[in-house]
Amino acid sequence: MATTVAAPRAAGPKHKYESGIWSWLATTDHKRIGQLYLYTALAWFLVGGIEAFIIRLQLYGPNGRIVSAETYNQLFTMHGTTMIFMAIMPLSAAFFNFLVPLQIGARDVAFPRLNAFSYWVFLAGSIFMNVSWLFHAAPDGGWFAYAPLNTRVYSPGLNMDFWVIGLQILGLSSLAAGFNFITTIINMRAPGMHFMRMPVFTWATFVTQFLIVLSFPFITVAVTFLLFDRFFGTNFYEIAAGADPLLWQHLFWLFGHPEVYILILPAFGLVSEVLPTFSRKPLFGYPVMVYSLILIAFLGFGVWAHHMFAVGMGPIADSIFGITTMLIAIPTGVKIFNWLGTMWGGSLRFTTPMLFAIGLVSLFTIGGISGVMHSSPPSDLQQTDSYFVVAHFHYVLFGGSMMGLFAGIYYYFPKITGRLMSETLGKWHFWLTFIGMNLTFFPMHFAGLDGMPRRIWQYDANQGWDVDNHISTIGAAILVVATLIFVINLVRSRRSGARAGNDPWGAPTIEWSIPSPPPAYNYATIPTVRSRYPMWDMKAPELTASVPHSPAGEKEVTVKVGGATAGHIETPADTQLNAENAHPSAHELGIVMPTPTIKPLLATLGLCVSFFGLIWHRHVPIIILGGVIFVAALYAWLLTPLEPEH
Amino acid sequence: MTADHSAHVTRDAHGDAHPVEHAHPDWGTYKWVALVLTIITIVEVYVYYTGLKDTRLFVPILLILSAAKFAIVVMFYMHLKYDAKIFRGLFIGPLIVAMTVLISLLFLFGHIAIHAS
Amino acid sequence: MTGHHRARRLYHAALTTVFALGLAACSDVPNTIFGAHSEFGHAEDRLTYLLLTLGGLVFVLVEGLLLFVVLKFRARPGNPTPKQTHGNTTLEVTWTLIPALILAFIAVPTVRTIFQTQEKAPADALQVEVIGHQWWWEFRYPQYKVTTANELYLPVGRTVSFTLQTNDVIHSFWIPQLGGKRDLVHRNKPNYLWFTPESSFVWNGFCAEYCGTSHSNMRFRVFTVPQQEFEAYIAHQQSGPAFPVAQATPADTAKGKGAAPVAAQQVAQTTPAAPGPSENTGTWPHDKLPAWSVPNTPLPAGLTMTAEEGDAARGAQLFKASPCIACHTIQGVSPGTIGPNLTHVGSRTTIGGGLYPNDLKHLAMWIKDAPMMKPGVIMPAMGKDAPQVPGAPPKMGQYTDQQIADIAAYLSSLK
Amino acid sequence: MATAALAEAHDEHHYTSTGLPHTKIAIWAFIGSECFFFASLIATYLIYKGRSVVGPFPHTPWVDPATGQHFKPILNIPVTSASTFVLLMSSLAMVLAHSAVVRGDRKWSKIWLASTALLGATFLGFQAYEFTSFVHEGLKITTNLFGSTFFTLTGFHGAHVTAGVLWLVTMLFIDFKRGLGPRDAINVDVMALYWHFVDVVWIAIFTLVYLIQ
Ligand code: HEA
Ligand code: HEA
Ligand code: HEC
Ligand code: CUA
Ligand SMILES: [Cu+2]
Repeated sequence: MATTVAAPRAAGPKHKYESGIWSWLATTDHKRIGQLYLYTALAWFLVGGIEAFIIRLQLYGPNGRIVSAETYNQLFTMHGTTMIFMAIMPLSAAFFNFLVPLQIGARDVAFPRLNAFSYWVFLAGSIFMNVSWLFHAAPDGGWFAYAPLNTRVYSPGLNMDFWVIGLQILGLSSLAAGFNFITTIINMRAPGMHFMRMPVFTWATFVTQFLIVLSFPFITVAVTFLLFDRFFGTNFYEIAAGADPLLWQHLFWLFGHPEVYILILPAFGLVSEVLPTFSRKPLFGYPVMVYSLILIAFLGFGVWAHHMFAVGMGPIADSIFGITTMLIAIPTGVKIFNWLGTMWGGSLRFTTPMLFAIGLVSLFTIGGISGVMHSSPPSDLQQTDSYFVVAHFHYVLFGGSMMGLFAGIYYYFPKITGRLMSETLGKWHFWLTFIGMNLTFFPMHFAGLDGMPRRIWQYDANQGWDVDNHISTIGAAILVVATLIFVINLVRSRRSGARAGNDPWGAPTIEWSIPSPPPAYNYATIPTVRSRYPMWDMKAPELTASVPHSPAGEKEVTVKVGGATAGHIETPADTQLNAENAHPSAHELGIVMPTPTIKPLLATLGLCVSFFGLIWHRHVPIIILGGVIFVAALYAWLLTPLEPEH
Repeated sequence: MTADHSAHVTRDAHGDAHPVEHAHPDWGTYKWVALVLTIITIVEVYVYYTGLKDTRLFVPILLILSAAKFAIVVMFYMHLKYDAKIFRGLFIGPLIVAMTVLISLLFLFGHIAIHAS
Repeated sequence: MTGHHRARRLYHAALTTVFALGLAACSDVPNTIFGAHSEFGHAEDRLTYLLLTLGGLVFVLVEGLLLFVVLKFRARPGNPTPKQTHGNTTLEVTWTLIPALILAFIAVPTVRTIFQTQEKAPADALQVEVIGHQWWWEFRYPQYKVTTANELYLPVGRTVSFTLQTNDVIHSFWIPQLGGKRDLVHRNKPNYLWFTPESSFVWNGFCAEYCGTSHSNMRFRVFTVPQQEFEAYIAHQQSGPAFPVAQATPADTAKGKGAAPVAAQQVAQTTPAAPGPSENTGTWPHDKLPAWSVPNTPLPAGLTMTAEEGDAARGAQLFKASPCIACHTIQGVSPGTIGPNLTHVGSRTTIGGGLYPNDLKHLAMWIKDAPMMKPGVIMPAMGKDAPQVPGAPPKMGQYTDQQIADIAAYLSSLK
Repeated sequence: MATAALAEAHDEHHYTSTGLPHTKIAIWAFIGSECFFFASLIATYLIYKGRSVVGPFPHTPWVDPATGQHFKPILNIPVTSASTFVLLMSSLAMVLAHSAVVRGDRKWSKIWLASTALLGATFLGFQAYEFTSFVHEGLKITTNLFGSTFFTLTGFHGAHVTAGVLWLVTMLFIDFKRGLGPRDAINVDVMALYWHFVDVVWIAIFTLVYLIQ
């Protein structure tokens, strides 16, 4: 009800960090950083998608001639790297940033400036890696860049230099964000928000951050070795010096497998928010959903070598890794069935986010099943490095992660911008994506089982792969159209979508209790949470009475919201206001918010200078200059208090 | 409402960790800890220079001694023994996974070989 | 044989038929992993069928349920708020246990198959050393002291035991119709793989691990032949190079040039065989190759060959003094080992890692400009129209089209 | 409600759900992550142990077949034992510094912070000596697998110590400038946790790299 107080706007000159471009460059507001992540990541998704589409055009028929072999190799390497590190991970990060503080009832993350730093470093790393295109030297070692192909001897060009350094930078971003969110979630939950009352998306974030901070060290080390080998002549992957090429593979997949759960768990979290809302039922088996997240993450550290069944590890290791891999199907299956349980008996509203969420449930299952097929080593010997694997991981990545993230975008767009996305365009987007995605990736199962290796630039005629590839390419064309519709929808709705109000969907969690978009301080009063579904408790306490952690009858959230009954949304008049001027400022409320600052950006620039020095003829003075800028910015940042003195 | 609210805060303090000042050890403890650490280090080096070096006990002895040192520093100097439970989780969980991975890697590269057939 | 076993076999046979037919129905699938032609392939197939069956079951169950839920529980105007169930322990335990059970059904045969297929190969197996190169395959038969490239002959019914090593980066050895792949990881610590081919035919093989620029063009052919054919093949490969041949007549080579690949091969076939080596080369009849094993790679645009015909004898002279000898072995002629052994290159059906048919035209084009023919190869272009120094033997890039045609004719005659 | 919020907003601002400071949670999470970092480095060292094609080697002498040159076993246990002891003592100084800051004892906080930094710097001095003498004896980071893994592992540890010394010096500087009191205890505590962890890593390295052959 904060908005009913039509307090006069505090007059006076605005600080330069409070408006225009500076307000973005110097922001420490998790919501703005979340949006920066969102739009940057979507842009990279388009880039990765264009790369994919060129790949598909090249593979349309036998002996395609659209691109050269060298370019093709760069395309799939950059497609994989872009989609994983610059599209899906940061898209998830967009939600971590935007949503987690809102969901736990906090005003910001634990370390707002570090948060800004994470974003800038991500931006720098992703630009750095793509700059390579301008030098005709995009990375070309495949997204897991096996040794010794990645070493100077076999990849003498700049290509892999860009990859090595770019990946190092991106890793830094994720690690910094990881510590930040772990701290935020442990320490900034609103009063009453026990761990077992946290929204499932926050749980997914929490678990994902552990996966990040515990698995990124592996790739950091693997890539550091490679960097030393390439730049300083060490011997880590130098076969002649006695090195073992499998070292890279083990270190990479020790990271790589947890990474795939880093890519999927946030999507699982989003879907776990969307399904209950549009089923008008609590999530089925909340505790088990939480435990299964933890179990998946934990088991995820014990299966890495299932990517290496063909390298000759011996029967004992093959058996162990085969079985641990299969085990992961159990907690994941529980999630699928509990989602079905959530929908069972519900009152399902097929809004666009709901459609995408259901899309995840159906498509991820297909990818999961082919994953289990991989987990049987003798069978996998026929599948590995064939298009069957390509089919598997696009079903889990596109059918899982992307579907979940799309669901999240449609669901939270109103909270982010205050406006709803168009349902008509949204449904077009969904159905074209659903059809296009199956047309693109389902035939890849057949191509793979029919012997088509992956990462091939051309294939010969008469191999029995033509039809599969025709269909795949046509499917990809449909995906291009679908994605364009999405982009149009996004742009148009941002400008002129219908006003959303606080709670357009009748959702159960507290982020829907505040205006859309939320004021800088999120909650005028930090809410006190007494259940998993505070919003529903408030509106219909008798319904959730049986849900654990929901003592009936209490007013759970101290901010008033519009009521909503199943299938019918009433948007309260008091939130029908443009956010920019609707709420009293933090200052008026006496809320102390972090001061905007440009220092995290400066620190990032220092890092960039250093890395450019390294790649540019190993220019020592430039490397040192960058280091000095970085340290100076860091000191300046750490020695100024986060907030204005009060 | 305000009163109501603040009442929640106290009543609702989380079970997993209380905002409590933890009793930290002091000089009395620290000096003993330092002494023990020094002695262990001396023993380690001593073991290295004796005939034990060529026996099968050498490696296990060293591993145990350094594990003891490790544990002592973590428990007392890093006061994990006295501190909130959550820190124990944040440290020991990852430590165990990391050690397991380290050991499995040594297996996989045949350093602690178990040979099939 | 117990009824139980028979039932299982019937079941597997039925599955094989279903999957093989199902996949083969729409098009010809020469490289399918189904209906494999070795015991290794069968073992893997059995697991794959099991996985497909159980996976299919899960698929039908989950998607069926989902469809049902979506159709049954859609919100309709006036729906009351649904009952707020929040969990059900019995149900949740059930759908934890059922997948666990299914997985147990997968895990047991999986482990059994792992140990079965990774046993030591029988001692009397045919030994084949596979050495991966960027981007071609070297095959050696240490028991017979034979070295060849990109084409592999195996006797039907005899177990073949592969020793897999790489010369540079990691490659992966895969013949889908004969069984799963193994990576070539190390220089001196080989990987192993063995199986017994069951029928006589031509199979395609691929490099399945991304290994750099021309990874796509690192293919090979496998010919499984009856034992006596294999012996003839080995005997022939053991003999020295087939040259000097009765002079390749201009007419022969002229016909070869520009003609369809298979026709060219026929021409080459009719060239009188060399004295010395056995009449029967043991090689697969070049006119009986199935369509999928004859490459269709188009020639690179802009690469032309003006010489009409080549003379093998002149080619032989040229070759001896050419830079080729630094990289290629021709028994008794040249010692190089960087590129494929060319002693019997004429007996092969393809060149360049299975990329082009082995006819005079492609051979000449290859020699003229290998890097254009196959991206990334280290073999330098021989005919870049660089001026020759009179008197001295031509260097790389200096060969005229005529000289190249001569060398091609020579190589082609090395049956 | 907004007006009602005015009063209490300020108090809530510093509310944390566990009652623990953010930085301390973050540093423990960081330490957990560092376990993986050093585990990978140590694992690599152990995996490559004994695989170097050429010497010098850590524990055994080596004669270069090409030149006939003799190389001693490269590791110097007495020197490293001394530096290990120094690092252990720095941890003691660190806990004492922390407890002085908690007490608000400005004299001893300075003394112990300075001692910790000094001991850390001494350790780095030992390491610098060790590295240069290895290079003189013919072991560079590019020489063999042992050189690559050894210098990388101990080098990264050294970099951590360096960062720690910088941190200590900064704290000392603040102490001189405005004095560290009980309200800074948390910052010193966090620094101390980092410092001890670096010490603990060295305990593992000392045994696994130097003592065990
Ligand atoms: C979002 C990312 C993601 C996710 C979630 C997964 C999930 C799984 N993956 Fe996948 N995987 C990738 C991304 C992902 N993967 C990528 C990118 C690669 C390729 C990397 C590269 O080479 O480039 C890969 C490769 C890959 C391989 C290596 C293949 C090879 O190269 O040879 C294997 C092998 O075991 C595997 C297995 C699995 C398994 C068992 C799961 C399980 O977690 C799936 C569990 C889910 C289900 C099983 C469905 C739901 C369950 C039920 C309905 C219960 C009942 C089911 C049964 C009893 C079967 N994956
Ligand atoms: C999250 C990850 C993700 C996603 C979403 C995708 C999405 C897609 N992928 Fe990709 N893929 C990978 C991860 C992903 N992929 C990985 C990890 C690899 C392995 C790489 C390796 O081997 O190293 C891979 C490999 C890979 C291959 C195998 C290449 C090979 O082995 O040779 C293929 C082939 O078809 C492919 C296709 C596609 C297609 C058609 C899409 C489509 O779904 C894309 C859909 C998106 C679009 C079509 C975007 C549309 C763009 C516009 C609308 C532009 C509008 C323009 C402006 C506004 C200017 N991918
Ligand atoms: C620098 C080394 C080098 C030189 C010099 C060289 N080659 Fe090659 N050659 C190769 C390599 C490597 C390949 C394999 C390329 C591939 O398939 O990827 C090859 C392949 C071939 C093949 C195809 C063989 C097959 O079975 O696929 C022929 C024929 C051939 N070379 C002929 C010649 C002739 C003739 C010359 C000299 C005029 C020559 N080469 C000079 C390295 C060389
Ligand atoms: Cu060799 Cu791919
Ligand atoms: Cu995996």
